[in-house]
Amino acid sequence: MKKPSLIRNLLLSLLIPCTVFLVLEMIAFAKGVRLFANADSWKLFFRAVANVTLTTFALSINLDSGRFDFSLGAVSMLSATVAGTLAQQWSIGPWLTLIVAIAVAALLGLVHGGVYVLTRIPPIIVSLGMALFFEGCAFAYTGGKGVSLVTRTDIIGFSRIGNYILVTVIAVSLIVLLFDYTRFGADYRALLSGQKIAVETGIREVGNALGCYAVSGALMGVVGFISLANTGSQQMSLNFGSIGIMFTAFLPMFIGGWIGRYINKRVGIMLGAVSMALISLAYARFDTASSVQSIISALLLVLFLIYLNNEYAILSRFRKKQEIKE
Amino acid sequence: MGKQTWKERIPTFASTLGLLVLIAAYYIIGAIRDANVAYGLKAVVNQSVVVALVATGAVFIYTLGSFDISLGAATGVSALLGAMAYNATGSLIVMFLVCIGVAVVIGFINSSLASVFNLPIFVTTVAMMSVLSAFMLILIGWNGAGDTIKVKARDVRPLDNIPFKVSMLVAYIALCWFIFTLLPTGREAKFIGGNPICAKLSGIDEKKLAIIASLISAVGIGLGAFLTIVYAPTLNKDTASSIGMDVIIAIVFGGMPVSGGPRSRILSAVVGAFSMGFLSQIMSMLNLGSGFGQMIKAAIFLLVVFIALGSQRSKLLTR
Amino acid sequence: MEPILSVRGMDKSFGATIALRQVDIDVYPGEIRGLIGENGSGKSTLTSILAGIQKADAGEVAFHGKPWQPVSMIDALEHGVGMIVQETGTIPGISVAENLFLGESTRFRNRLGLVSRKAMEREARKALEVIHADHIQPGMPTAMLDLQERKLIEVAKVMVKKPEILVVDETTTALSQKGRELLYQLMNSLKKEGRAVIFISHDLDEIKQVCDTLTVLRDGKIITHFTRENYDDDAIKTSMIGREMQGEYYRADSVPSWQENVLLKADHLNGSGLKDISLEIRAGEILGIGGLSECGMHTLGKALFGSAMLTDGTLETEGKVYCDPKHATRLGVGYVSKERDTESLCQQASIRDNVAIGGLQHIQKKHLILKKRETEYVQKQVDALSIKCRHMEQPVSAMSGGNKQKVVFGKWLGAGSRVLILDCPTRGVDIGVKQSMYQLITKMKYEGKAILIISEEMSELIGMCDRLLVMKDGAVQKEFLRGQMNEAAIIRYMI
Amino acid sequence: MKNLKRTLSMALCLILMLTLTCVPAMAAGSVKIGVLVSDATSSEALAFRAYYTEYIAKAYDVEFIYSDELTDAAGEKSSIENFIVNNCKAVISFSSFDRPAQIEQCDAAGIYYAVATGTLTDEQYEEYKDYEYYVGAIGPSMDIEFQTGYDMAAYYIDQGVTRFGMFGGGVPYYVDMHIYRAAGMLTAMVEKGGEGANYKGADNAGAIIGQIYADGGIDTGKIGNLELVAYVGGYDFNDAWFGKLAQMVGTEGIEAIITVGSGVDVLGGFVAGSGVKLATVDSFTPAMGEAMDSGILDYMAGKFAASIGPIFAATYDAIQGSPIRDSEGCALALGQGFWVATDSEQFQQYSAVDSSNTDPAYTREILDQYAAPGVSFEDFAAFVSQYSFDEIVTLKK
Repeated sequence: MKKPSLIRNLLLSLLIPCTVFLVLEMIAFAKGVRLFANADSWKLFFRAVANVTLTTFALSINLDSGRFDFSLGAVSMLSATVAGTLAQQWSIGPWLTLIVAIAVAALLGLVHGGVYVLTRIPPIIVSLGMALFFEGCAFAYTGGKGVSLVTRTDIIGFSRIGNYILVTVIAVSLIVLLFDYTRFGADYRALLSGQKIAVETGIREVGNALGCYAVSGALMGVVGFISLANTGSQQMSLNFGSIGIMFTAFLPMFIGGWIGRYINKRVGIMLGAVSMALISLAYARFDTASSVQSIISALLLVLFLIYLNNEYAILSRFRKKQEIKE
Repeated sequence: MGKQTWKERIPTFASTLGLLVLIAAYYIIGAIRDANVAYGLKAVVNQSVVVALVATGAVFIYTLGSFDISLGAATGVSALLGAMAYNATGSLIVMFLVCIGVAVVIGFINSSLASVFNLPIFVTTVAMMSVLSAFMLILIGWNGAGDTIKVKARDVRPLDNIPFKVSMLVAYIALCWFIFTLLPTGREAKFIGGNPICAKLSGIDEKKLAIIASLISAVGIGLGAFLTIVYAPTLNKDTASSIGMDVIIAIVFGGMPVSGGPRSRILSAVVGAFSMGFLSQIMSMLNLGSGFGQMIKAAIFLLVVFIALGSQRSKLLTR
Repeated sequence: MEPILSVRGMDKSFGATIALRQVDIDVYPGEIRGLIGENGSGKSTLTSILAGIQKADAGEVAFHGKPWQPVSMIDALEHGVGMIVQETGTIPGISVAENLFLGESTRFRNRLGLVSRKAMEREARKALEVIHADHIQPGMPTAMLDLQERKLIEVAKVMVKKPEILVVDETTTALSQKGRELLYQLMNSLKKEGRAVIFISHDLDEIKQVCDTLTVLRDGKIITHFTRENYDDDAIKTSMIGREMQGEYYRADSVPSWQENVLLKADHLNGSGLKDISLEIRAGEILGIGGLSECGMHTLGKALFGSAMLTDGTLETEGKVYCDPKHATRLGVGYVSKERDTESLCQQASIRDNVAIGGLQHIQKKHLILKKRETEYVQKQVDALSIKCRHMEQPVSAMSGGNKQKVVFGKWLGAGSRVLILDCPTRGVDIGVKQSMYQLITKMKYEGKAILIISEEMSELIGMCDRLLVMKDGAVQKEFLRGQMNEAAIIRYMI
Repeated sequence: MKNLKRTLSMALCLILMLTLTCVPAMAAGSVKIGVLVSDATSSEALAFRAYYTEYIAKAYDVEFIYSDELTDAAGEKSSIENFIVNNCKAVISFSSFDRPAQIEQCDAAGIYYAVATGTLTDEQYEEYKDYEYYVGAIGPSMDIEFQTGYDMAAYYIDQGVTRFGMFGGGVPYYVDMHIYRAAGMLTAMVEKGGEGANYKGADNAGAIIGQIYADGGIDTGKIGNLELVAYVGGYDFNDAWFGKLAQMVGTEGIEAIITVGSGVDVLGGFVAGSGVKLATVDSFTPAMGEAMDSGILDYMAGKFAASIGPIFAATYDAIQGSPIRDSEGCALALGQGFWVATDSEQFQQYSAVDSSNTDPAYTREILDQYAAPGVSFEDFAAFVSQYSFDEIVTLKK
């Protein structure tokens, strides 16, 4: 077997984000708008990269193992709520608040995982129940008020490009390390495609699943904190109002999976998130109405999936055409 | 040859038992709280009938092992277009047909997209959901009468009664039950849900069934949309939006595995929808406040599923 | 001589089913011990307890005189008992090296506490060299390897630990002749080093050839032992099934026979690894397809049912063309897959559902499926095939392999299939049931059905077929007629 | 083990049910009033809720049963059904998807119905004013909403601000209240924008309102010598939307951002430290106070929490058998406006009166004069009309 060259892999990995960028730049040029006009654009871009990357990690960690998680949004909301309230009460700074958010979210993930492991209810159902439960908790905890930290300039000051990059880089590196270079990761990947064999060999599935939920939770804690610091407030939602965030992670997850053939999968997810962030930026720069946004995003998702699921057929047809030409 | 023992049948009845427990709790709490329990029964029917209709149809989709999250938005779009059709023509029959027709078209797009392009149906419906929700907003904009699309209340009021709704529900359930148990469709659907490869190798046409299932469920959506207008003739961008999640919960509550397959039952949907109806009556009588109320609702939901799961626990974690 | 391992009074049950009762067994250094018995007799249960996959309910196990209580497979392997399992024991989504050291990644921690892939792959290369399988790249994703190579990984994984006792559970069915020889070689080297092997197989010839002693299990109990000197086919079979075998095992006659009319005709099938295959099966004919497991014969089975991706070729039955399983079924073609559990049955569904699904159009009366008619229909198959069950609502997942296969047969027979494509129909089926299946197949032949048997068991093909096609690399190499078939000649065309 | 699990879960289920039945049993007995809410989380909604459940409920021995956060007319109808099941004597509504349906449903069930925010349209009022169980409406009419927006914009134009940003909240969802506030803002800009100023050709209130309804949004651009430089609407809460908000704050030369509501919640983080002035319609909560102290919030129009006291009094009267009707026997239709705070001191003053759960703006002593049999319509109307801060302070004395 010939080993594909590194350069080819790199080029293919960058294909999607670069194409997205070029297309958007062209539209921007046609519209007479600049995509990256000022510091705010950059900030939006990097915040979206951080948010989407982390959310997609959080989703895919469990989804890859066949565990649907509707509770991601609720975890992010509840952890931000608790962390924000404590930040107010204890007057702690942004980094400490971030750590509190991560800790709370990881704990929530553990609770979620614990319920799943103890009851053995199918994960998708557990996650529905937990989403409702966490939403209820957040509401009850603040009496529905949510958190308002708009006057806490230190916490709002966290919203800086440098911090976003830092958070993204740390998260990507930690996740790569955890899933590709530790026992936990090795066990995780073994359980992923060979659950029965792995368990029989002596890999502890329960511990691994709990770990996954905790990590997924922790990531959502960061996402929650980023949004809290961004607006200075955390609004409450009930009756599955929080699940929307999960849907934003599908497209980057699939893109990440595709890029993952050529480069580390987690880096692929980050590149998928970069593509999504560019699209978000474009929506903001072009002042796209939200209903148009949702239609475009949905179409992109469906089109990419059509390509992904019919790649073989599409490519072979393409090749045939080329052969005929030649 | 022997018969099934009682023990083996427990999982089949657990959810029905859950419904009975909830009804009992409803009467007990109602008595303590001095509530108008008789009126409450009417309220339960009024509030559960739409979910029951949509969920009953959705059982076909869930049986196949698919997962449709766009049901609520589909109901919403059908209702909006139905209402607009009524306002244009003044005919309830046109409204009824438009509701069903729109749902059928949406169902057809959904299922053919998924089966022609081999897409994972869940993600397809996620995309469909956002398109449909956006479309609702666009429809309201086109309609151009503020934030709502209205049908004159007195025009639909004659239909807003329990006998009409219940007979519609019963008729639809009977139809679904007929297709599910007396025609090959149901058997084949269960088989696909249980083992798609084996189903294919047993000569079952998966794509055809996916389309049939979404068409049957589209009829449920259409009826649900029609009754939504009848119940509350002022529609807005969030009309029926909660139905998507309610349907999932109802089906699970009714004791059907979300993964579908051989243990699927048509009646799960009604049992689940009415369980939810009684649960929400209980919650409202307890007046616990939104946060605590929702927490307890979630706990009861998980508890019922846990008990209904019976002995189906294995060494490996469920996926 | 001190035994390496001795088991006393072992019990194990799964719910109401008793898998092992009061089993006593000793394994001595330098022996290759065959374990034989019908499906569900407890062979795999016994060995899986020894290898740490599950725990016994009662009884004592001593390993070199010390209590033996492994918590997992890896723990057992670490302490001297390694097992190569019957099913696939490798995980497709991870690399070869990761499979070799599954659950032991901590061994390769570097100074930073991270798992070093390089170190792991280096070790993996060494392990593969031990079993002379160094053509396998340790860094490769396992999913890219074929079945045989994957099995070799399992062998390497166990062998690198130099186990005191090696358990081989029906591994050889997945291996080619070359692979088998390699495995026998390894087993013999263990034997020479004073270690022991427990060898499980359904293939009586193989087990007699390989093992020094044979232990027969039946219904979870040890029935008897044989030593090489007193091996006797009939005695072994009798002790396995607990009664004397009645009637013929394979077909009695030795002349090819068939009727005039062609029931299945395939023309120039190409694609999915098949190379221009044409064949015809006539009514009342049993056509065999033999070859190594990767020769394309299993694909051919699928292709003849219309479920393989072909670039070329036509299929017809009784003059009617079909191209997919749906049409095939409708025209009376049935297909029994090699992968019974994943492709032939819906595990959670009941016997009733699994049998009835094939014949819904027969059960229908005025388009309706009535429970009474369905019950009658299923009951007929249950009786005809003597499927063992308490009632037809029982899920098939809890049934034994042979019984499951009967359910699959019931599905197609009930549906009135005239052409049956049977891919390894007796795979993992014990001798008693096997015999009744052979009798059934023979009966179907005389009823005028066209039968295709794809099999990796030479004796089965020779014993049953009117005509045998030998395949290699996706193409038919040679045709043999009944009466002319001889094992050596056939093998020559296979490799 | 398995049996244990099952018994355990059964037992758990039972215990849960029992506790559920016992806890609230103690609260039964008092008069129950159902409250419909379409917003359960905004600070205004929470302040209202606190006033009812923590002050009024104790003072008058009534129990308020709140609906879930409603999103459509079907939800309103279901909630009223639930109130009827609970034997509520009246419904106070903060939800306006389908007011006529609510009135008719309550009237048919024989329970009193009152509107606590907004008012009916004129046609609606004509139709329902005679309904026996329709108590009436007290709250800002659309005119008052319009005026609130107008005043906000005018305040800045008078200060010499020329470049505005606007946050439209529910405008893209056609929320009437928000459209009227936004229209008020634009009208102020048109009127004060000098010669020939217009918004997309519209130069009067009616035309502007029509234009917004037609567009489902608001366009940026010059309005005479003033300019609307940026506009964001909706509540998407996604990256693009937050991006648009940040972009608006960062728009070159922007001086003030006027919002139809939730300004601090959605924009506070971006405005902090930017020097852009932020004006909003919200309520007098501590969080808003801090925002005002720190200079993030510059102008706030708000309903005080106790502003829903009079509608309670009227409803309570009706339940007691003596509804307040005007001289022609019609239901109430009274307007009530906002308090406006433009500096921290003023805000604190308002907030001190407003946020107390023991001594709110309308205390029991004040309400008792009106929540009693035989109150005349004129007295009551006069009482409601004295809603300004100074008037209430006088009243309290």
